[in-house]
Amino acid sequence: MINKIMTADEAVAGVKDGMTIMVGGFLATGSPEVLMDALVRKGVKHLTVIANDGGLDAGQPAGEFAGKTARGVGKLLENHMVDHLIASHIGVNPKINEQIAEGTLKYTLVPQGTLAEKIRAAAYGLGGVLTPTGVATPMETEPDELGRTKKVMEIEGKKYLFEMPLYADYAFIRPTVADKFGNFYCAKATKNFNYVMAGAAKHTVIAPEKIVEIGEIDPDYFAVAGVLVESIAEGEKRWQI
Amino acid sequence: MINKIMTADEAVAGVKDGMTIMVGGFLATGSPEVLMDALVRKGVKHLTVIANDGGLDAGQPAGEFAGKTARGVGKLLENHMVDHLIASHIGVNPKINEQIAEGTLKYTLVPQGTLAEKIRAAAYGLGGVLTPTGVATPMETEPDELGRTKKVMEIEGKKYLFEMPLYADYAFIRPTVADKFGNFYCAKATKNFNYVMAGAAKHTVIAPEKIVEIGEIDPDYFAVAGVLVESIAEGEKRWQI
Amino acid sequence: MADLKQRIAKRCAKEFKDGDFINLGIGLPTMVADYLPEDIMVTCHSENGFAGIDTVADASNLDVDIINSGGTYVTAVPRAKFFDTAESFGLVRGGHVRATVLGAMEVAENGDLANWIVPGKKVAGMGGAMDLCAGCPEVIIVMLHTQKGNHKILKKCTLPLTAEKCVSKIITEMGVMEVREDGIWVVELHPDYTKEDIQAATGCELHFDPDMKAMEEE
Amino acid sequence: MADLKQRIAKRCAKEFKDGDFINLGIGLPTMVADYLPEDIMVTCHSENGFAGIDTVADASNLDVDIINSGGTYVTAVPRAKFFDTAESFGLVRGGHVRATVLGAMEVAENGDLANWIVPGKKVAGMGGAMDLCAGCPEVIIVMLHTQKGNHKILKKCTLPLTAEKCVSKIITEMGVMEVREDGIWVVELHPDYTKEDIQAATGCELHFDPDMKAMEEE
Repeated sequence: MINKIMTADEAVAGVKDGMTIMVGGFLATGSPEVLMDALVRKGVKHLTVIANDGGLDAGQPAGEFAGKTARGVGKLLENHMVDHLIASHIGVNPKINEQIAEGTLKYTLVPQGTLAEKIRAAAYGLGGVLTPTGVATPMETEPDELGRTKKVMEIEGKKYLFEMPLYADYAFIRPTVADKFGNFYCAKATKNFNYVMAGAAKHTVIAPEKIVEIGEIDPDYFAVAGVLVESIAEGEKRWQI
Repeated sequence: MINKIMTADEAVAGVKDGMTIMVGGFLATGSPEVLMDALVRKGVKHLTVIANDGGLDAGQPAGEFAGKTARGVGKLLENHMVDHLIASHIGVNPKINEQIAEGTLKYTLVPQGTLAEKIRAAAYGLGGVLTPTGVATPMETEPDELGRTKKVMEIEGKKYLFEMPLYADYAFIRPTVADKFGNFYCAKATKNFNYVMAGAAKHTVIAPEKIVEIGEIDPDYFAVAGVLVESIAEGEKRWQI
Repeated sequence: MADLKQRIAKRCAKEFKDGDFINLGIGLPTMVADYLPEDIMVTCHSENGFAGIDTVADASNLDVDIINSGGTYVTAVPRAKFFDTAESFGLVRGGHVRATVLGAMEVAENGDLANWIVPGKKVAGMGGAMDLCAGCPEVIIVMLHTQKGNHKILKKCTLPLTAEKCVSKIITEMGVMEVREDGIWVVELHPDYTKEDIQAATGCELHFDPDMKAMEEE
Repeated sequence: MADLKQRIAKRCAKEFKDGDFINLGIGLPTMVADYLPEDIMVTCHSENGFAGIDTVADASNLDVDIINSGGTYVTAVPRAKFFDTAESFGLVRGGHVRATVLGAMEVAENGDLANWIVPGKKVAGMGGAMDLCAGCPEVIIVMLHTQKGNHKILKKCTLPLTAEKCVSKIITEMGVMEVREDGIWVVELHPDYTKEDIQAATGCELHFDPDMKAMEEE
């Protein structure tokens, strides 16, 4: 039988320069830190990163509670591994605007709800998303993450933006609990992008805080099906403040 | 503070002749029986029903296990309360083809996955669904549930059917467990259409098998937010075979 | 200034009724929560992941799995429902979050709103603001009436929009205004100001409702 | 006939590998589960609500909350994940269910499939069949090669389609056929039949793969 459990380094071994990766988390809450650390050790470059935001920079507070190191996508930015960031918010981590100013980082902004639906459309085989969000704003007139012009469709008298699905090579996800088959859930407000990203990438890698035996917990806890999960990385810890 | 808990009769009091209702369940597994019974008592007519199927007829087996009475939507069909059934499967309950032959029932078939997405689009404010399902089949050429012609869109070289959102006046849903605020989940294979229908109708009514106090169970069990739920009907029982 | 902001937050809190599900933006909108009547139950949406924000966490109740959309550790009410981003904004887009309370850089007389970007300045991103403005049935703007003497309520927005024709109500220290088909109507005027004062502080023509009341502090 | 169906089911079971996630239709496709090798782990999708069907339930293990898509009470494997219809068919449409095994009324040489309706007869509905055929990377048809002597593998379908160009493989009692760009290729022929037999039983021109093997029973 297939064994999905491995080290974080093994789980990111297939990531290559120039790939597109998705990373779960919201201002790093719910981000898979052991996988970010493993990517830094591997030293891949020129990544396109799809995430809600750029995580946190070293010493930067999440609210009032300071972190000593960069967190989440912030680790990749700190190490200049990202060429293009596709996100809904880029104002918190100062590395982002620094690297934009230096000309080393390109960004594409996508409204948060639209970002989630574009990723879901990729995971679930839909041809795109029709959303009222962004109509009559720069979202309508600016090209999308691949430089494509957007269409506006009028449906029963209301305008909708037509947004394309968003795919990736890898999705890096942080469950709170997963079983050894890969069924998982994320506790409380750590769900954010961790659910829709599973299945939107060619390879789905999870780094659970806790790994349980199959059948150990009530299956109705699980939010995402283990059939979508290719690798389960060990070593993720509960965040310490 | 608002009290959402009431009898099934109170919960369906607002349903009027000619309304469109959604009913959760798959061959009646996961259907809210107390709400169907209350609708029968109320005797509303000319309903449009959106459901996976027509439930079960009296004496008809669900698999090998016979039921003595009609179940789920089957109760409404048995009492000739339905004018139009929008469903993915109409072959199990014999009342459907009988009433079609008599000319008293109209039907619209929608592929199961498309039906779920059309309902979700209504609940989540999307302008429609772009699905590869049904391309080059009668789904492409036949009008939709409101008689509208369907469009085919070619996106990056692949064809998709454009399907419209599906709204209702009432959604009748059967959770396994709900708290008194209306947060709920459906155990195991009773989820089916019970999750997407919440929020797709003007009024969402649930009939939980078990009602617990707020805070009594781990919130990560809940799949649907109580903010979507208007009424909680008492009296639903675990199905007895 | 703090007093004026409190005045605005207090008045805004009166907009809500028992059972409401609302979203409060960062800053002045967050202050509204402190003034919600205790005899009604209002559920506040935290777009990053749950319905039912309670208050800022302290050492005694901090859970590292619960932040708000500003990244602050917060607590959740017992009836809280946690969700992922797709569900969170599904609730928003579907119109289930009845109202969002936000600040603004500019509001136009037709309800257009600009509150997310100033061209040439550092880019922060819209986060969930565009979804909230496009999706919520009511968009309530709470802000000081002017910015360093400059008009913020205008005939037309000069900044890129967050959403078009979305604002339903504007609450400032000077009064309460409704955005209607034919323009902005003052429905409450604070006793400290005259009609002429509020018109002078506004960049488009104001209409005064025949039933205009005094904006009360308590 | 039962023997022929078992032959087909047994051969089909060899199509799957460790870790596969597949969907088995009602009838002959369901029989495939009985022949899956025990040393590999294949997860079977029940489109009504879970990944991980085990077997038909009996009085000792029956749970009224677990049916399959035919309405039969079944059991679930310990690694089962239960889901709603949106998630179930999201997995299907997204190509995550690697293969679906279905019966057919008609298959065309370009892979078109008709298996859901016969005009003029009672309507049952497509249920999840159209989604499965449009979404799964592999659609494997298992069926008796002909229906009362009539061809089922045709140049063009005469019945309304379930999906176009979706069938990748056809397994019958006579052999195993792959649907390729240029038509249908026989890759295995059962020893009971000759090339002429299988061609005569088929309504379109068959191609015989140079590496064609004997269809083995075990």
